[in-house]
Amino acid sequence: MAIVRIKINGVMQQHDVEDRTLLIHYIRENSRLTGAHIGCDTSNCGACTVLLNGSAVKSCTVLAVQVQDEEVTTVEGLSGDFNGLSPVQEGFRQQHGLQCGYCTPGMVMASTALLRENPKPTEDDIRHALEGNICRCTGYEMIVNSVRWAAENGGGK
Amino acid sequence: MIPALFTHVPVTTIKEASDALNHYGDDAKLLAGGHSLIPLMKLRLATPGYLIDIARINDLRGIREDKDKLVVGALTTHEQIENSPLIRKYAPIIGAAAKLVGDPQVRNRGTIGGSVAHGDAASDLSVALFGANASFVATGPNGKRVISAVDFFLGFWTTALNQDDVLTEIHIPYAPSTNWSYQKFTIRSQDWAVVSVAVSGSNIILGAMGEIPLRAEKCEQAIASGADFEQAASFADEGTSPSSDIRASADYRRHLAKVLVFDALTEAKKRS
Amino acid sequence: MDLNHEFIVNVPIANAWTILTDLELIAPCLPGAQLTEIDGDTYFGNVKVKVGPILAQFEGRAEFLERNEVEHRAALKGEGRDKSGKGSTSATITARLEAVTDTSTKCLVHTDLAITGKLAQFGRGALADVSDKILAMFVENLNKLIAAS
Amino acid sequence: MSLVGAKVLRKEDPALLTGHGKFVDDFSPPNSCFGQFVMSDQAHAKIISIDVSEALKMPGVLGVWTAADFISFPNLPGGMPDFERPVLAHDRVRWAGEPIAIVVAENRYQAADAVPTVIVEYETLDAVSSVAQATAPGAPLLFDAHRSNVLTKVPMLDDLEKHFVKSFSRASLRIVNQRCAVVPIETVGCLADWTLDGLTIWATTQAPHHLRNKLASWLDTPQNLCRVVAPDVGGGFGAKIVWYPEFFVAPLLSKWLRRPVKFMQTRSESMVQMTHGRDQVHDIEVGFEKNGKINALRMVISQNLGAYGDPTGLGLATLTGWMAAGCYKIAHVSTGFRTVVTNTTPVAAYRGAGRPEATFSIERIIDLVALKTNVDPVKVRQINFIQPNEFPYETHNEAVIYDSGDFPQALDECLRLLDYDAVKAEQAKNLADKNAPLIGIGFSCWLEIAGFGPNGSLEGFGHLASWESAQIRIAPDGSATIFIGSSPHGQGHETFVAQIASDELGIPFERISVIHGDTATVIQGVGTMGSRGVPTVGSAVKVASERLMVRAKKIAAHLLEAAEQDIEVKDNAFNVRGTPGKKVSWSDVGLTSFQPLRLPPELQAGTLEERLFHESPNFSYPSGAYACVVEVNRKTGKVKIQKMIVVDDCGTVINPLLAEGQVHGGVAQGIAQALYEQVCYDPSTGQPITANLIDYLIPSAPDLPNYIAGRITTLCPNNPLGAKGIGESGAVGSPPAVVNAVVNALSSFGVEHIDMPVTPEKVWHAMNGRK
Repeated sequence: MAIVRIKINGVMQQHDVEDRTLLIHYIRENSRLTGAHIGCDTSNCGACTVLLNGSAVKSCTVLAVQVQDEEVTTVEGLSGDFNGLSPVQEGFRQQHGLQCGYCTPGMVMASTALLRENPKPTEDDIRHALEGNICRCTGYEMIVNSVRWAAENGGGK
Repeated sequence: MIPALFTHVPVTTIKEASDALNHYGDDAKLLAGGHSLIPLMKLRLATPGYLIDIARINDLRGIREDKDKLVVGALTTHEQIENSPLIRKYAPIIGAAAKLVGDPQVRNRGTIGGSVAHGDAASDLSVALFGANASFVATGPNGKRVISAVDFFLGFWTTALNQDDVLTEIHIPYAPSTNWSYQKFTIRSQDWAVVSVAVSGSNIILGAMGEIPLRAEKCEQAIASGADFEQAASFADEGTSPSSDIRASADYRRHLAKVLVFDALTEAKKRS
Repeated sequence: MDLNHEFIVNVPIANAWTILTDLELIAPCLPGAQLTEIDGDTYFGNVKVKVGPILAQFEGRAEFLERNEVEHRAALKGEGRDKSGKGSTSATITARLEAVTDTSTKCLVHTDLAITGKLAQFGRGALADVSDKILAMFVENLNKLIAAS
Repeated sequence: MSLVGAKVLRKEDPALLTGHGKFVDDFSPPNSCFGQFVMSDQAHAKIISIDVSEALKMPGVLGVWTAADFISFPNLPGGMPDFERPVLAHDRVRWAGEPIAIVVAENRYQAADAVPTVIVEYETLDAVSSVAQATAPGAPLLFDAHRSNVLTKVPMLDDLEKHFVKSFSRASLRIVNQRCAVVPIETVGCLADWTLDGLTIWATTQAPHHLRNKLASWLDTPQNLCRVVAPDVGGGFGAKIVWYPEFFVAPLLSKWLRRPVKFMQTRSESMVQMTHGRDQVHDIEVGFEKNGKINALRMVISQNLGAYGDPTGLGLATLTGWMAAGCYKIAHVSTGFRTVVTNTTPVAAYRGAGRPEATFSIERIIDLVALKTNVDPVKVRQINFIQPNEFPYETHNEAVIYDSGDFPQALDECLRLLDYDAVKAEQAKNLADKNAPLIGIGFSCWLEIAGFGPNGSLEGFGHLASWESAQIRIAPDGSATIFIGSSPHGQGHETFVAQIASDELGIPFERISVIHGDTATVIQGVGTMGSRGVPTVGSAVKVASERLMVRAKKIAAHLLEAAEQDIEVKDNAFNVRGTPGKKVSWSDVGLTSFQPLRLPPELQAGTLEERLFHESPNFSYPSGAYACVVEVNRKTGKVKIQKMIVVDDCGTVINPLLAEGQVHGGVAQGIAQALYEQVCYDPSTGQPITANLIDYLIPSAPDLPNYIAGRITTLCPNNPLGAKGIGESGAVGSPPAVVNAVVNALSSFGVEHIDMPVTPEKVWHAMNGRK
């Protein structure tokens, strides 16, 4: 067991967890933030994507003990000018970038990370930035459009 | 899925890491980014009892110039390599290969040392590093050893690292910014290489054509003796032993090796 | 999965046969194998296989299905299960001896190997290659053992 | 302004986008514990013994259960007698992944630790994983008493030989429609909480009432005490219609342990436990004239059911047979089928369920005829089309009467978007240039049977009925809550239902809420499957709204002292036609509906509530024309989709955004089947070798193209909306377009067919004349 402190969405959390606790379970079960989801076992689907110190990571492939005293942002931690939604979140709404919504938090976080690094991505940039996120509903085009919408509406700030 | 129980052993110096490996023996594994190991642990194919976490050994980070070579700390992430001006200047093939590892999230966490130490013949970085004549610094209880790429990869997921060795640095001799190419064939975008090829100067290295990254000796010799690219590439599969799996048969891998060697030679020449 | 290996040893066929059919002698030829108990014709033991970070420890038993001295054919069946649930394996190894000369013998080893569970279901594990390699080491050790007799 | 037909943004999105969606695994009531199955790692074996003693000693373990503990409970519902699936395997396991025992522990970590400590001793039996293996002489039997692995056999009534003999020529083809894993990104799971107040189970299901009815009966508990909730469901695509064993055992475990019990498959478990789709082999023969006109078609379908025979799986071949002739007028059609059990994961519905298989074959056959006659594939299609004036069109099967369509117009629109001549010119140019990729053009003119449906259409798959329900309730402030029986998993029901209702009721979209997926609040429902959402529940909402409006207008007329026929609803108020300014708001009418003193005498308090079970007299038949342009790398055989053109006809479109989203998603899955995905087994052991997302190749964003979408509209006469359904279209229509394009690109190599998935290696072999 280890006492693991992680700042999640600006709030310092502290939980006594097993060494093997995956970051995704720390977030979902200890911190009770259920936005990030689990879709696979092998780091393929990206549904668990969160920002770790600002970079997109797959929280199912990170141990909670590995990120002691670091900062995590989940989809619940995003906010912005669009009725409280961030440009990326609003882009997904405007462009119908989600259907069942299960992969969506991971997509939104990967897209958010992309736009912070590359505020004006090409279509190819967007598709490659999201290659680690699987969506089974949308066929991706509308997700690409969503990210483009976000880029045009301040998502890169 | 969930890893089996283990004890997390954070260390802050290389010596502590080596001592811990020594102490726990076969039951211990080093943990860097964890992107080769944790998936195997979640599937419970790997069930180490102790994870020696070296992520906080600051000496293992960063890329620096050292006379005629770049010294890359083992904990340097794929993303840092991909975006490093030094890599771009002195070893562009390594940056190109790093960019093709996994996906952005994996590249943000996965490290060059972890990738290389896993000893996977399909590892983009291993193949490119072999191509770039890189050598690997293993630090064990008896000090440092510098192992050349030729001697480093021994067999399926097996390297020359001893149980109590820490892979600390990777040395990449300054490579020309020209005459290199890294080619990777995948079925879908985010995937392991079905076959990959690194051409760097006169080196031609094949990925996923056997248990370890392999030198395409016959191709190199053919080029040295003046053969054209097509002739040289036709020898690409000689001495290889690719496996057949869900992605490709051995036969098809042999064919791809020839295609990729040709493409790599052609691209490398364009850069010269 | 069918795997085939063969070798020639410079011993008469009768000597080779004696060794080949002595499980206590040949068991250590399998890398990582250890006999723990013998109960009549059934041999209990374990086999430790390490491939990179994957460590499988199969516990199981082996027995001869056939020991045909006339045709110099022996078939050994082994079954094992990994202690931590990585999977199970069962193998029927059929070895056949042919006299090449009076003092040399050819040994043909055919292995019908079935692996189930996670180990079998993890495609990138190059299971066939690893299995073949382990068996090749077994055969090589067997070769040495017989040759040394 | 009418909302029907407008691109209205979804009601569902804000919650899902901010992490406030509620999926099954997001619920964690206090004191919950976690169940996990011990799965068979053998494809086919007798169970000699199960030793749970070690597992019981593991930390956190609350209990371990085997088949013996469920002996007094029936098998899973809906199976065929003698082939029913037990809730846990008892004497025999029939596929690698079949649940054998259950471990319940304090949490999922401890359950995962204990599962491998359950020791199952097997006697291994030979396994069969394909139809060919299962039907070979001497094949090992899954059910010894049955003496054959063929479960059902429906022979062709007529082999049509005389019509083939009379034809100019004939051609035959064996087509394999490979096994696919469904892979919704949320796996299957449930949380059961059985208290003294009864059972509540949150489940990943497409059909909560359906599950409630079966579950209550299985548990022998009254339905009022058995509540099934389908909260947000993370994709289904057919595989979440199925009754999974965890749905049945979790309630019992909760009752026995007096704690909420959760099951949630990991992906590796899901890859072998969640039902698979497709897996059919077709033997087809076609007789045709010199000009490409087809006279006769016969087809024998072999359906690999996997182990047991899921109730949905059993019906797939029937649907394939029904749709064998596609959108073509073929004078003589004969079909037959057999269903075969194998030692593999059971097969059930997957997006399209039986129709993609039919479409793939007929569209491949059309191209084969084009190849054999040297007539352009477009012309062969045009010459064989059912014409727009021939509807309703009776097919070779009496159950199937095509409602409406305009296949020539759809193809014309597709050709226009494609610029066929320009692409053909590019193709010829590239063919001559050895350094350029080969170009291929493929078409798929398809239709499918949807809008399930008319009486009897779902009952055949074990459902209660085939209607769908809607219940509309007006609140005292004139806002509306609509309860619908069809529970979505991404289709956007909350949005399209509110659009339809808003138009009918004149209540603003924002003042309409849509409730679904809870058997405690929704009176009865059927489910979301078979492209039935809009045609059934949409129609129910429309008609219920109309009926409710009669009484609402009556109240308004009473309040306004005007004639009912003069009342029109506009801008959230009831107006008197021809008298500007004379109006009463919806709030007033809503309030009045609860105030007997203000109501007209013939109405009672609470009158503004309406419920309706909508029944369709017939199916609907969405159709379309798709075209695909591919580039084939001459050296590696890798296929790249250059253009994907999709012209759909789904009748009335309620929300173009949603309709396009459905098409995109379906097309993506179709392309994935065509190029990437296949569930594989080791043929010698029956071990699954694509049991995780490393080895099962699902495409991600860089692997798929943009879609050029067009539309034509012919209305469905069988429902008041004129809507046909769109959920499955893309998955039905796209695979043959892609494969036809690849085969077309390789025509100069004499290639006539390539089985899916069209991998680079298969293309390379085809280019090199190898099998």
